[in-house]
Amino acid sequence: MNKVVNDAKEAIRGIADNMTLMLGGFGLSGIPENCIAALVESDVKGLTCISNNAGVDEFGLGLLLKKHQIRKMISSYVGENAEFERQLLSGELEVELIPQGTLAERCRAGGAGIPAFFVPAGYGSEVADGKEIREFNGKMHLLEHALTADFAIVKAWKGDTHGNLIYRHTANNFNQAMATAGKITIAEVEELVPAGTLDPNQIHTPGIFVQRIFQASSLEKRIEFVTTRS
Amino acid sequence: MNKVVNDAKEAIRGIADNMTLMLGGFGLSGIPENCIAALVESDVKGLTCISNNAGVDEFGLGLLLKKHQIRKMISSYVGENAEFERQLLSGELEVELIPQGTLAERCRAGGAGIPAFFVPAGYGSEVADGKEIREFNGKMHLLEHALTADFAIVKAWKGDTHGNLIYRHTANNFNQAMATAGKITIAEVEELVPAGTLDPNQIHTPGIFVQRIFQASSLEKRIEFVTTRS
Amino acid sequence: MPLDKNGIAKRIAQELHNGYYVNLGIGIPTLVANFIPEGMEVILQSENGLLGIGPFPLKGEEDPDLINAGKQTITYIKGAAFFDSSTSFAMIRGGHIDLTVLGAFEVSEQGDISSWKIPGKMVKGMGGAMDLVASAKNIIVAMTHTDPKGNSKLIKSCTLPLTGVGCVKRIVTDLAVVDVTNDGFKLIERAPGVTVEEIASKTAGKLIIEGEIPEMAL
Amino acid sequence: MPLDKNGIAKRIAQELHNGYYVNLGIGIPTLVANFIPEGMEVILQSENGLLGIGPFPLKGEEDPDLINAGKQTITYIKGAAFFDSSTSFAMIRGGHIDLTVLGAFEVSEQGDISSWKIPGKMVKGMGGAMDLVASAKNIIVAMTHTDPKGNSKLIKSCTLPLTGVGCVKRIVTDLAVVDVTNDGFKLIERAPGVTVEEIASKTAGKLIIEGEIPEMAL
Repeated sequence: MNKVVNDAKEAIRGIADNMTLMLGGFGLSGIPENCIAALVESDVKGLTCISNNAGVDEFGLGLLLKKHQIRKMISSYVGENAEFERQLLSGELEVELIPQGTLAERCRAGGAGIPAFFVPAGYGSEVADGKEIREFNGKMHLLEHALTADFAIVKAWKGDTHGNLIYRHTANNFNQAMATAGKITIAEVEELVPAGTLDPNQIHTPGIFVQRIFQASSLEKRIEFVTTRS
Repeated sequence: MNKVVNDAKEAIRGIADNMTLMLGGFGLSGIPENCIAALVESDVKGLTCISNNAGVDEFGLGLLLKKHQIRKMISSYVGENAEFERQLLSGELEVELIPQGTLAERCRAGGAGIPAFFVPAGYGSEVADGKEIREFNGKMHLLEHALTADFAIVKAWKGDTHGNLIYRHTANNFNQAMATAGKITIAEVEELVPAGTLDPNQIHTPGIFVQRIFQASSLEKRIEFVTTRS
Repeated sequence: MPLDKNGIAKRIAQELHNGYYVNLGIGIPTLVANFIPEGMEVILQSENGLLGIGPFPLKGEEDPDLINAGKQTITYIKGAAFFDSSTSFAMIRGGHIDLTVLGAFEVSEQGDISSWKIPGKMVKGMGGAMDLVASAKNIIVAMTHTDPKGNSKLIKSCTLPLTGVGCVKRIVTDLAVVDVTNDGFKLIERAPGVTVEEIASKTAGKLIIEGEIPEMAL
Repeated sequence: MPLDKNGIAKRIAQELHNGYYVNLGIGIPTLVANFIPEGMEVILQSENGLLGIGPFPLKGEEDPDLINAGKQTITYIKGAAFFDSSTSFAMIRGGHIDLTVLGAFEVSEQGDISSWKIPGKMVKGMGGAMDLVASAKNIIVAMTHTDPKGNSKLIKSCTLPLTGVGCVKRIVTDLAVVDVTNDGFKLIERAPGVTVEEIASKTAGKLIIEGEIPEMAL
């Protein structure tokens, strides 16, 4: 098991122009900050990014958008990003919007060898356009297809040298499903420990799904909307 | 949240003749012993039991078989049970055999509101008889349908009063998927603790899936094949 | 007098029952959490992966790993559970959520809902709304009865792109509680001081008014 | 001389590579674990929910919560992970397992495999075999070259109910290593002291023999 790489730069080796990436995170929570920074530095372009959101102007995927490295976003919600809006309206950027639960399940299906499955979400809406529709138990469903990616890039709390991952709180979100669906999956972790350190009953992502792992060098972990009670 | 019941007898209330049950466990590991004992005592009959295996002659589902309470087994492997074989050959018992991974996924799908999905397992075999076949990515797949049950009965290691469950080692097996797919899900746990005791990051089955929970009064936890090294 | 946001949220809170698992959408629905009756245990789901949302954190205790579906910092209650997005929507799609409350641009007589897209405006996406409306057992819409121009939002057929069809069971607005029935909208309650005539005049879809319509008890 | 069970397992162990994730079926395949070369790291999957099977436990250390797919007591290694059955088969179905080794009654020239059902005999079930053969990237069958009556188990077309079609890549028997190619079986190696003629006579399907066939290096 030689899954440990030194840093984000080494981790993203092989990511080339026009590839499809999955990136974990919900809003700015649980996003692979180090890998995104390395991608910005790499100048790779024409990327299709599968990510629930598209970051904000100066953080997360917004940094890749700003440098025009993304050709297409596949997301469920892309607000909170003025540059995104500008590129979309000018036609520089393509966007495919997918209901959030369908997006999560399509990633899981991609990792689980399930090429297609039926869900009710989107029936009667434009999401159903062109899709096979079938009734089950008196309810209409759409046939949805699995998603996979050349690289899946996830962020975990703890990870071990075998690639086993544990997420923290709501920073898990899309990371767990996406980790299964990359031809190569890169995990950026807050704390990298030797195999045998983590409780084997408490692994969220078993190491078989992870090909490269490294300890993040610094994480800003920016909060999008700080909300407090008095 | 009033999910705690006193014992297995109270937990199985409402299980009636000819109902469909899901029962967790693999072999004799992780089976809901207390609930099985209560079912034996209840004399409920005509049951359809969805369980990966069928127990052994004197333990697990074998106890229900012995009393002719099971009409049909839906399983992936039913060896290690002479009475089972006798009932099957005599036509007293019906058996539907399903590839193990398809069985697990059909339970998960039942809980996840996915009525049907495609898998490659069984293509070209008699498992494919009568099923819709479709090619994806150059490979043939079968359309498989979700399974649900009137009651799902699972066994966990630790559980809290909200119904959150943690399994131990390979005693998880089918319990986690089945826990999601019962109209009513009963959890039998080795240790029942107050809500707030378990680490919320380490819950295998979130409490929303569990309607009744109780601490098992005594567990034999029989081993089917003791195998040791010297 | 029409209700304000908090009034709408307060009325919706009356729909809660002990032991309910509830998903509250962004905006007015989020406010419902503030009106859960004392002593009632309701578990709030956040579709980004939490059962058991707690109050907003105290200043200085915000955690970037702990946000709600609106990306606001939150806390969690005792007995909470975290999980990934596919498990979260397994709960939603599988019908395990007892009640979903969300906002809308329009609701039709048939219970269709438009809530995510206005042609000509920047489309941000549907998030989890389509999954929620397609699968929840009980869906309540929280919205104003009319748009800022005074146009009714309870209409015969939705004019905006749909989020889901035939799914809304009840609508709580600043003016009224209205149910979606097989025969059209049915007026259930009126906001304190609001007349049946005003509600009827601001409801574009067919509105069934039977007998005395009580005022909301807030 | 034909190999015994351990000989077959030892030969199959030569197919392992460092870092492989491997699923070993019940019977001869399980023995492969005993011959993993020193210093090579191979992670064994148990489809009932474990990555990282360790050796059998010492007497007195058996744990009823810790068994393999054959329901035998086991242990786990450092870096192991436990998970539920649906996740386990997500790994298998998703093609994440590098190598699957399983037994068979028959293998056809096309790589079809029969391994689970003999008409007229009690049918115990396919367990996880159909999932494994339908999805593994690399499938090796471990079996005797002939059945107890001397009938070849490497045949033109399977006569018994199928487990999977066109999936077996390599067969390791007591007599030989045989690959499944587009043109039929291809003899790769012979067991020490076993002649090509004996292998050919005991192979009912088309057997390609090209050049000198080396003995297995065990």
